[in-house]
Amino acid sequence: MSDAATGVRSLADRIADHMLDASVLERVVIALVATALALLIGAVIVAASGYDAVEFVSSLVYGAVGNASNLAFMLRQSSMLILTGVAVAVAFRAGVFNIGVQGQFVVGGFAATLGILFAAPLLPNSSISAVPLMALAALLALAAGGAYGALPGMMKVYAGANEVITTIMLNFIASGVVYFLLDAYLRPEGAAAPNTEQFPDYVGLPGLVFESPSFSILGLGVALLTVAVVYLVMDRTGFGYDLVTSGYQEPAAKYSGVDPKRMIVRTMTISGMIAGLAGALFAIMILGYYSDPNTFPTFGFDAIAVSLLAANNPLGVIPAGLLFGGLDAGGQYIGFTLDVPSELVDGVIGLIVLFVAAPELFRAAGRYTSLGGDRE
Amino acid sequence: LSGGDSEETTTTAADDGGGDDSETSGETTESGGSGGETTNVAIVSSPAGFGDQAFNDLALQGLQTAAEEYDIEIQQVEETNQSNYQTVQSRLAESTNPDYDLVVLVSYNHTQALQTNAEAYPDQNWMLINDSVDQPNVAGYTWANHQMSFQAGVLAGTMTTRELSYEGNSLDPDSSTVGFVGGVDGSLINAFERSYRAGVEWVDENVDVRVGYIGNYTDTQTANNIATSQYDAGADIVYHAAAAAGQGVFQAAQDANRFAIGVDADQSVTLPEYEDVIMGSAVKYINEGTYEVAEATVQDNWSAVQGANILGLEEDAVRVVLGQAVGGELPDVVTENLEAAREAIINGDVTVPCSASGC
Amino acid sequence: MTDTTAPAVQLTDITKRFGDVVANDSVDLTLDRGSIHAVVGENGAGKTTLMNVLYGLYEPNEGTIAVDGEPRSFDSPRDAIAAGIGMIHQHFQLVDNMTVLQNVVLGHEPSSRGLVDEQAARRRITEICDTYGFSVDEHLDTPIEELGLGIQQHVEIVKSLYRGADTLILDEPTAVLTPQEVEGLFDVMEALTADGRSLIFITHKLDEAMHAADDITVLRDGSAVGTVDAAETSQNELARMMVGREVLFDVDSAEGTPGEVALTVDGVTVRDERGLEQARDVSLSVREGEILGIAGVEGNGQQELIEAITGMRTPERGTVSLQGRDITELSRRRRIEDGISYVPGDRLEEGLVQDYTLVRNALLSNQTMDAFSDGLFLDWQRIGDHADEIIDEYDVRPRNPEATAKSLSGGNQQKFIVGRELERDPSVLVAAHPTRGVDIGSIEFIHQRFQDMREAGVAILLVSSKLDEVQKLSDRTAVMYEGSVVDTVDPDDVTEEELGLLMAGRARDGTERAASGVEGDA
Amino acid sequence: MSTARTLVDDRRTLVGVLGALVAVIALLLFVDLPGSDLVTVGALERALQAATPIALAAIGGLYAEKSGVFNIGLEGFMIFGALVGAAVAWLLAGGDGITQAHLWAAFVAVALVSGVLATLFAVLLIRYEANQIVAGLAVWFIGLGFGPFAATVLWGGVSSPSLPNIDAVSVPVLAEIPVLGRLFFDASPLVLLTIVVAVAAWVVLFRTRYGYWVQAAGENPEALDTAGVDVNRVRYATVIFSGVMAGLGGAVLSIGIGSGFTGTGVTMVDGRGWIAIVAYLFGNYNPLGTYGASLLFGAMDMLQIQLQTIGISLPGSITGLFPYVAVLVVLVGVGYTRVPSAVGESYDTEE
Ligand SMILES: Nc1ncnc2c1ncn2[C@@H]1O[C@H](COP(=O)(O)OP(=O)(O)OP(=O)(O)O)[C@@H](O)[C@H]1O
Ligand SMILES: Nc1ncnc2c1ncn2[C@@H]1O[C@H](COP(=O)(O)OP(=O)(O)OP(=O)(O)O)[C@@H](O)[C@H]1O
Ligand SMILES: [Mg+2]
Ligand SMILES: [Mg+2]
Repeated sequence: MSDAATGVRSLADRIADHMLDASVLERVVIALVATALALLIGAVIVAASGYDAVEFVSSLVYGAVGNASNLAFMLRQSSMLILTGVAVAVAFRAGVFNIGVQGQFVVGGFAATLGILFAAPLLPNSSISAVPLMALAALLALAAGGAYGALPGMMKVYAGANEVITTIMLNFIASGVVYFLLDAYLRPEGAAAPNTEQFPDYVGLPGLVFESPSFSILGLGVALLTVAVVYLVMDRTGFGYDLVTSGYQEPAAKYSGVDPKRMIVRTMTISGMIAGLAGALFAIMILGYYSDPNTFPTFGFDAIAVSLLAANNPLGVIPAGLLFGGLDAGGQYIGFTLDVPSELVDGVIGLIVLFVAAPELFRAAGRYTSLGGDRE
Repeated sequence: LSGGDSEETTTTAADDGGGDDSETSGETTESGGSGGETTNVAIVSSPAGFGDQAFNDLALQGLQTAAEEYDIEIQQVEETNQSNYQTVQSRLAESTNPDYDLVVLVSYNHTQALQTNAEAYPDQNWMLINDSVDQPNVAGYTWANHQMSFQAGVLAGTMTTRELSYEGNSLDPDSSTVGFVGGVDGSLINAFERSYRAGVEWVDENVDVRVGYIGNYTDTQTANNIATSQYDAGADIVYHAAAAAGQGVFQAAQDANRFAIGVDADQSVTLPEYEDVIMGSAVKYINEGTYEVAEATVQDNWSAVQGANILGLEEDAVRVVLGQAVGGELPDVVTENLEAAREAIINGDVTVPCSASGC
Repeated sequence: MTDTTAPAVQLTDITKRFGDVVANDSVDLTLDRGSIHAVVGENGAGKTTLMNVLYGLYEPNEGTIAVDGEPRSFDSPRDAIAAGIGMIHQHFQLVDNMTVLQNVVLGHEPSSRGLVDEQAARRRITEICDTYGFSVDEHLDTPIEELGLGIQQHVEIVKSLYRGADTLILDEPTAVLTPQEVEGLFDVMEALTADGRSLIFITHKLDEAMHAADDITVLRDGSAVGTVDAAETSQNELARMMVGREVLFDVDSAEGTPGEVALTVDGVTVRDERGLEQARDVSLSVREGEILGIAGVEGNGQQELIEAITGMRTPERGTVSLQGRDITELSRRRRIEDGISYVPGDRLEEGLVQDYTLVRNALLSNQTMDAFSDGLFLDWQRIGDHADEIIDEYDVRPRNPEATAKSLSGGNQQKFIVGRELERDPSVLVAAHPTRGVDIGSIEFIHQRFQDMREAGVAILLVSSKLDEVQKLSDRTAVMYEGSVVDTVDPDDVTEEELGLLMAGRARDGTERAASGVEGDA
Repeated sequence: MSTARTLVDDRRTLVGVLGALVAVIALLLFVDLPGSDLVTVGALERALQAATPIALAAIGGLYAEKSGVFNIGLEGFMIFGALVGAAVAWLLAGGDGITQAHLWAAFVAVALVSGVLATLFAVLLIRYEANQIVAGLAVWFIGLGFGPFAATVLWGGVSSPSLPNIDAVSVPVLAEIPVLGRLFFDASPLVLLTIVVAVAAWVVLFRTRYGYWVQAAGENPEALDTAGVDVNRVRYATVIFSGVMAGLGGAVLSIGIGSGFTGTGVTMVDGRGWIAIVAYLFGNYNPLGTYGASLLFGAMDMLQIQLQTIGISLPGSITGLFPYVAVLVVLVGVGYTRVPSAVGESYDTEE
């Protein structure tokens, strides 16, 4: 047991070390400044378009954290973004550009749905069945998401197909095929909407802290647990070392005994599995049924922004996911309280990503204003 | 192009919904302060969003008409992610400033979420367009898409073998082919398609119906391509059920010098630049539905609208209206056939395939 | 007009700093017209930097440049080129997938009506080739990547001449050539000076400098230690100037006492990623306590062979055995675990992760060693200790385990890799070009370590294109040419010249070998 | 004379593209479909039209990547182009009575505005060494956000009103030539211009000094630098060019052959920017091959429409996936593209 304790302590030490690391600190500052700058530009655009900029910003904040239900919504979005963000981070870390998290997420959620819908009648119709059903759903989601991630991995390894492109195509294909199957085979008799039946009542995560039908603190827990596991694996295991090394410098990884092809497929599989798990969480916690994936939020794409804001560091995904969840929630709130079109918030998110992509910009600005340190 | 400024004329609904909207709410905010018992209404879009020149805009238009007569403040909520409807609905239901008297939900995408929320918020009144939820606080309004599409089929089936020529556009009496362009290939639009086919066949069994789906409701380019392909294949008339993307069909009709049938609203009026090809439109009066529910809310007469309301030919809530330009050129047989079909449907001689909400 | 009596290039008081590093410290250098001026110095002495300053790539912090007596300041290579200066870089500046012709004219394309005038370019290049005896014009439409390094170097020289260079800078031009090719290069250099052009020739090899140059300037730690007349100096004097102390040139090569056969390669044929057969039916064996040297010009299948041995590549045919056990099918990782250590030729790409600290690099290729993990998790404490050990024992500088690999000089990087691979107590060590680009001090050190390992009974397979190294260290020397082992000799029985002939595909007496159509040297 | 390398590349590209076209036709024969109904002149005409915006964006992207900058933001630039085209035409005409002159002026405006935006983007990428993948994705996000936002400010909804587009140009005699006449001489001038652009892009890339520089900048920037050419200047030019071309591609969608801007969902651009990237990869960085690949994607689109029209009953949601599946088949079947080796790395002369 003391082994575990020292393990935890040294993990904590390492996290602290990381946080104190100058480059991490710089990263955080850049993320904050980028966000502030993007919001500022957003506010200026709002004002220039004849809306009230102050109201825009204050509504954004209020919509995210203003009251319990807003906070619940933000955390719900954040949970999804953290999970999908980690999925992206794993792949990017290993040097594989998995832009297909959205598709893996869709497929994972679909697999979870199938599991629940087909297994539920076989189990007693009571809450005893909840845990086995959800466990089954999660397993299926992991498997399906993993397989759907492995596919472009194998295409890359065995046919040299660029994964950026294949994964984007697979996103379109996932949505199209799932929509088709759903509409053709899973739509209940007589219903118009391309939705499956509602899951049994007992399937779902208990609200606990928040009284929201679509958010449970357990969902956030799943996301955080996933982050912790991924962080441990990356930082403390030989496999994680292999993975990260492959991302930094593939020839060196190969030299050290990594089979690069297998590593790509594994990485994509793991990334897809996490995305699939996000899909299961989405189906179970948020929807409670499954629907046309074309109407789903683009968590898988926003996750790219999240991961990048976090410099592809699994721990960094947590604050980044919270930030984007907040923007999402605030944006929605703006959509129905102000006349400001909510698309603006999407644009602001884009600006944040753009600025985060160019840390040099802030370093230069820092040097110019002689505020920042003089790195290099 | 017809006179008048195009902002006014292109999309009556969209303009009312957008350009004038800030004004509207500005006004009502003031009138809210003036002391009267203001009725607050929120309307949440379908994933197609406002500006679709179809049911989102029509639904909004009905509310705006009501707001001209009554002291109503409208909050427009555009939300295109179905997974967010659950939260948007509950956030609106919980809202106290203002406290909404009515929340209008456009399209069946809201159904699942509303099943939970209608129960969770028994004091909140909801209007659900295109579906219904069996709760006392829900007014479900469904328009008989299948019936109006059948009528559109009757119009197309009647005209494809006849002669018509208007401003350089013409029908080929020797070809008996018509077309249909749908948005997303799914139950909802399949109902339009099958009923349209049935309507065509009801007139003339030998008419060939070409069908194409865009895959979404936004890509006018693909809509245009599909329609052109159908005109190439001999179609005289193409009916669309593709919301905003349907403009591409009219454009294709102009290029092919053929005709088209609009949907939802009288599109020869809402899109006057295409009036020379719009033979008629399959219209549903969603605006009247939202008006009705808004009025009932103002007048505290909920029971009049509560429940599942299916509005069809019998209620005069859907019909085919002839184009404002081309309509006058059409032979009388058209009106005769339309009327005959309407009666046959109402008294059950003809069963239109599918249902109001899908196939 | 130019002053023909003035030196071709006169560098005065050149100082170039990179942050805290003073790469050039008030260096003077005079290049006489029509002469060859060698610049020698250890790794990091500042040779390349000085030349980059002259070529307009770097702006000096202080100092002046005069070309043909006129003071100049170069903002970019374009200015330098305009002043008649050309540079052949240590790493060739060629675009791999463009043709020889496109590479030669790049940046100076003759154009007519907006299009590149290929005919005019062809004519000019052929003219240059005819004048100085290059065969580059035979390959004008061949992409660079399909040519050998020797030809690529000629392309570089032709490129400079095409741009009208009067003064040519050659940065370590001989590192990748066979002795015969080196002679060929020296002939070209002579032809160039005979034509009135002036050359700066950078090298680590003192004998080359003495052989080819008229004057030799020695750099140490960024400063010019002095300039000597090539005809009047000695290797020992130059070495002393370079290192600042006496250098022993004859490391005693005590005969090992070979034991059992440790590594056997039997009939191995290997293809490269393009599917070309690179090593063909190679058989050899190495005993415990023996160093088997493989000599050969780069690109004759050595790399593919050792990759097949170390598990980086699967051979097409044949077997590899370790202590009599067939390991042909084993993964690279299993081979590491079974005791095969590998010092790769490409230390930048393979041997180290450039962005990792030395601690993290200490784990590279040691990931599965029990010593570094407590079952499930890695033990970074122990890995850190191990990094400290390597740094101590192998004199890696700076002594900072948290320094990133890329911040180390090449020699120190190499010492770290050697240390890491040797500390694993391997039974077989495969090393490729372990001292390439490494300064004399580090070379000495690495050689000593290899000899220690031999004494300790390790079987060592040493691939090197440096003949002196192979000669000095190995107990037996196998020569590879076009994928095959053409001969295995006792290094004590052959001269460097004889080895050079073997490497060029000829029998020791100079006759062509029957093996294949051989391109002789000029 | 062509140089050996480009010949080899050309041939491989051609073989790939032609092979795919042949495969499509063979498929049609194999399943014994009424080919004459399926492959009509009209369908070919529409395939050419559909190829036009893709090809424009793809050729721009090709230049950027060839010079070492992966402009993954093509989709975003297309959205901006589509919006600006519609907005300028509409504003110039005061909202009504948009003439051909207004439309052409709008195209010029799109080129200018896209040029300015692309310059900002290029500064971030080149001067401030932004991560190219990330910044490119950001451009997409920004387009998806600000495009519909600007539309709302202008028109009160995320879409523009219906707008006219560029008239077809009919060349008197040539238009009478059977099939070709209708395809090329009684067609939108934009279709023809794009073909001209593709040919010109090929000539410039492989036959002029600027083309050599572009190639060298992406493959070995140091070699170019030491040859005295400013690598970053070359890259600025190509990135700005790619932004302008993608913007024009978007404008072709909104006011060239389409009928205004649609801002719902992923907007009317609908993934064409992504397809454009695949098009130049499939075309192996050869402008002509890239045009061919764009045409192939246009043809895939038309094929699925034709299949629907002649009543081959596949669900629309599945046939709509044809182009995407085609991309995968192409990439897996011909996954040979050789990415320029310096792509993604910023280049500094000193330090
Ligand atoms: N771009 C640079 N930035 C920082 N320091 C540099 C840079 N280039 C060289 N240096 C430093 O300048 C010094 C001289 O390097 P230089 O490359 O000129 O040596 P060299 O004599 O050419 O060595 P070698 O024999 O290895 O080629 C070294 O200490 C090196 O670390
Ligand atoms: N940007 C830089 N910052 C710090 N050090 C640098 C930089 N660029 C090069 N160096 C250092 O300069 C030294 C010489 O650099 P150069 O590029 O000339 O390599 P090199 O001559 O091949 O070195 P070596 O012969 O030691 O392998 C190396 O030690 C390298 O680490
Ligand atoms: Mg959003
Ligand atoms: Mg050097």
